[in-house]
Amino acid sequence: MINKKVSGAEEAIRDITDGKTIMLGGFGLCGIPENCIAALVKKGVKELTCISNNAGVDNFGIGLLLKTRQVKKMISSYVGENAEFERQLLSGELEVELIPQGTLATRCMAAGYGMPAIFTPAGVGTEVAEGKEIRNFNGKDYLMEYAFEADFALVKAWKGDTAGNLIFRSTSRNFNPVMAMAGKITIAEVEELVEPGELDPDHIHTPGVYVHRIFQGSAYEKRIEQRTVRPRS
Amino acid sequence: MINKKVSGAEEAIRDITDGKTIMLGGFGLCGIPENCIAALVKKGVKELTCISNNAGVDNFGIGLLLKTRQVKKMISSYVGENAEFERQLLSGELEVELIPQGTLATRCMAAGYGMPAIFTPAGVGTEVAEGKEIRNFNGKDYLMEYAFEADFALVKAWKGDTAGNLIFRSTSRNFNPVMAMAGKITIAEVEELVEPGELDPDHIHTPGVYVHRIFQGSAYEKRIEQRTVRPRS
Amino acid sequence: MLDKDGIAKRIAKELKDGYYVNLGIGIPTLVANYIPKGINVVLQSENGLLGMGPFPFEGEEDPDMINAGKQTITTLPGSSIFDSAMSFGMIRSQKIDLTILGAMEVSENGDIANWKIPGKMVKGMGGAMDLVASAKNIIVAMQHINKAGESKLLPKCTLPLTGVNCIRKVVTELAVLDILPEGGFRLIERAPGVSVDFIKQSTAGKLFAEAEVKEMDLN
Amino acid sequence: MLDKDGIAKRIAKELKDGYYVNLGIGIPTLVANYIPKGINVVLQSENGLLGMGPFPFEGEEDPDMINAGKQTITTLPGSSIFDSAMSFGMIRSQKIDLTILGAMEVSENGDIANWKIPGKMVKGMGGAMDLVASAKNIIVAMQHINKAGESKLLPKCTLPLTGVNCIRKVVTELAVLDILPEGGFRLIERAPGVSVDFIKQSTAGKLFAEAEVKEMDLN
Repeated sequence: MINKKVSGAEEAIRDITDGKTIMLGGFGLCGIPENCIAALVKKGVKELTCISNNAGVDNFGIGLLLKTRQVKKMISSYVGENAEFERQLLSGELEVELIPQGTLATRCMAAGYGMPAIFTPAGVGTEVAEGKEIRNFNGKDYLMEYAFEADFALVKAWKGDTAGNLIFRSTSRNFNPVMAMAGKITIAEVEELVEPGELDPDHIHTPGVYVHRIFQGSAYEKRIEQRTVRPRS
Repeated sequence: MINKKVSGAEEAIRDITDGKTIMLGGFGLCGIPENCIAALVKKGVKELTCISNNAGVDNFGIGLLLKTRQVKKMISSYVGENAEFERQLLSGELEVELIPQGTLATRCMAAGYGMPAIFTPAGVGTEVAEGKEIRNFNGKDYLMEYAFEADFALVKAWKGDTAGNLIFRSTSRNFNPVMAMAGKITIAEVEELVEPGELDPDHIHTPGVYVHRIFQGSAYEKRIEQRTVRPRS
Repeated sequence: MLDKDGIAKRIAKELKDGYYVNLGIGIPTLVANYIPKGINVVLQSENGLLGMGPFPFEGEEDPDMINAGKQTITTLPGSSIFDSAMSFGMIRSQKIDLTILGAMEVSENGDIANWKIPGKMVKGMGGAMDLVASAKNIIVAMQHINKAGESKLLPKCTLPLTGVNCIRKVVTELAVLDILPEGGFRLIERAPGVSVDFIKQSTAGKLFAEAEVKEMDLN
Repeated sequence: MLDKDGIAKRIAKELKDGYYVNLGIGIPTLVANYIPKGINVVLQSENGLLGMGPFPFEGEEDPDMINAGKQTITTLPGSSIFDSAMSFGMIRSQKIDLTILGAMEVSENGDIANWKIPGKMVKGMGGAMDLVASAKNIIVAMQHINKAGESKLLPKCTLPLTGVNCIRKVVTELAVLDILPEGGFRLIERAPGVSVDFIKQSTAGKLFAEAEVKEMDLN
């Protein structure tokens, strides 16, 4: 196997420089690459284009990069949880492209599957369709949307091995596998990094071929956005 | 959960009638729905269009349906292991459409993912491209290929639960998950059928929503086509 | 006039045994609390879960286990987890039988707007555009009138659209309405104590109503 | 003149550390036996396996574990299994660094034919069309001449094509040849004991050769 292990987040993001396009896995604050985000804040790299389903919250996730003004453009589907984001957006400090969530996921997958474009009905007849090719199949209109590639994809998995194989836990899987496939360079941070052979080949969600660097992250906060519980009856 | 359990192959295939289009999972003889094939032979249903990567061998797999002349048309990528098949093909008794293996897999996936068409470079400049739309993306030509649906998809999994969730074992996974997504009615036979809750949600390859009927198969032969071994040193 | 739970309760009556259902954020989420006895439905959450269970007991919240509203939830026996691409794959391929979501405006031809108020609010469409463009059966849970008493059931949406000609049924605090294929709202049921006249004057879009409209049965 | 193992051995020298490699059926499969020491490569089998290991010991064959040639094989520590769509997904997206496959004919502009002899043989293209259309680096392992002594390295293929303008390197029992971007075979190395003249007369397509062509080093 090919050893993809790096020492940590700093080494992993060493060549993420100003102006790069990066994808960040996660849904809300669930399954986000916390260690990579912290390293990007520390490094102070600027003018980033970030592709991520959400934009974090004011003080966590991608919100940390927004606060320090490191982000030039966000490409997301839902950004409703971040007041600083909304302020930068409404004031024109931040470029934002909002795209349907399924379109976002499928465009990432398309990159990993070598499909230059896909067809989706999402957004037909709305402002999302402006300037896009519409095509009718079996009586239904679809938009042609292009595959999404990024200079770097930053993903968070539960377990990984040094060959780059990844296993995700629960709904923290979300966008991580599709973004892992769409990075020209994919960096995976994992809660537990093991040797090849310790993961069951049948249980691997992302094969190592899609991952270029992997490291064991630390101090995961895993903040909860909406803590909802039920009474014990 | 919704209970998808049926008593066995006969009940599962009860409404597969003459002239239907069926997909059959498996690669070679690995991961094929042995019980469903046997039930189709027993039922004697005719004029089938079969979509399957391979056509079995003379006396096993889809070869059994070919021998009894139940197949009108085969859509496959590789049929080199079956002499009866080649005879029926060269004599014109059998219609055959050969398509690239990746195209076959991706067209099935496209159906399950609600994408009416996909683009692939496979077959550009060859007879496979005849009559198909060619489109250039980033300087490279691609064929537009349509999503593949079948009246029935017959798949074989290792474990399944009555909610229809499937887990495959080793390389017997192959086409099974993508065909499971492409059947208007998907029938899964499994080596071990368990109650909901016994399978780890993180390990499920095919979510139950794609499966309409499931039963525990029996007497799996699992024939090996090329028994290759190495000496113990 | 119904409260939010009343709307959810009425919508729950639309569930059929064996349905796979996607519930949007807000009132639709409450529908899960009123699933009729004997009706077996599986809830899909588009962040990658089929078989959404109830909220966890206090102290058992798992930050890795959330729904599309970012709420901590649980799984059920038979649940499955998948990535976002497969999740929207099953939505686009119409494996989900029913989608229930909220709206700011719905028009008489079935257009829906629920993701943006230009210059004021920009939350994004999330999965709503995919859901409304793909679902074979969509019910909207919404307020019939805003705080100023203005109708949100319009001849034409004024806000940026989420989807066109896709909504077939609307349940509000005042009424249940179908949207006719040829256009227009058809009043099916009125909320307890709400008159047909009040519904008529609260509906800016074309409204069709029989002289007698039955009251909702919420039990 | 090389035998099949010789061809495989020579091709194995093209492997670079860290490569993901897809090996076709036939001679390409033999390449796995000659991976140079210190070179770490991962073999992909397009039926859904990354990290193909050796054949099993007798008695340990697992019918669920085969390669694209339907041979019983094993996994290695770090292997992963996936479905056919993802397998060709990684092929199309060029995550595989090198593809090695057989051919019946190759033309001087890099076309390849290897799946059909009209009226005589119809095996199908399997994954070959996907592989040749997608791979960034393809080496063909083939016989230079057929049993009648006729060249299979042609100005133009006579058999139905598998892919066009995609082959960059050919290794035969006689020689290693590059295919030039502007067309034509360029003789790089000759097999031990084989003369440049014999290669010239065995190559029907345009051949470019220096006066001195070095002999292959197979060690």
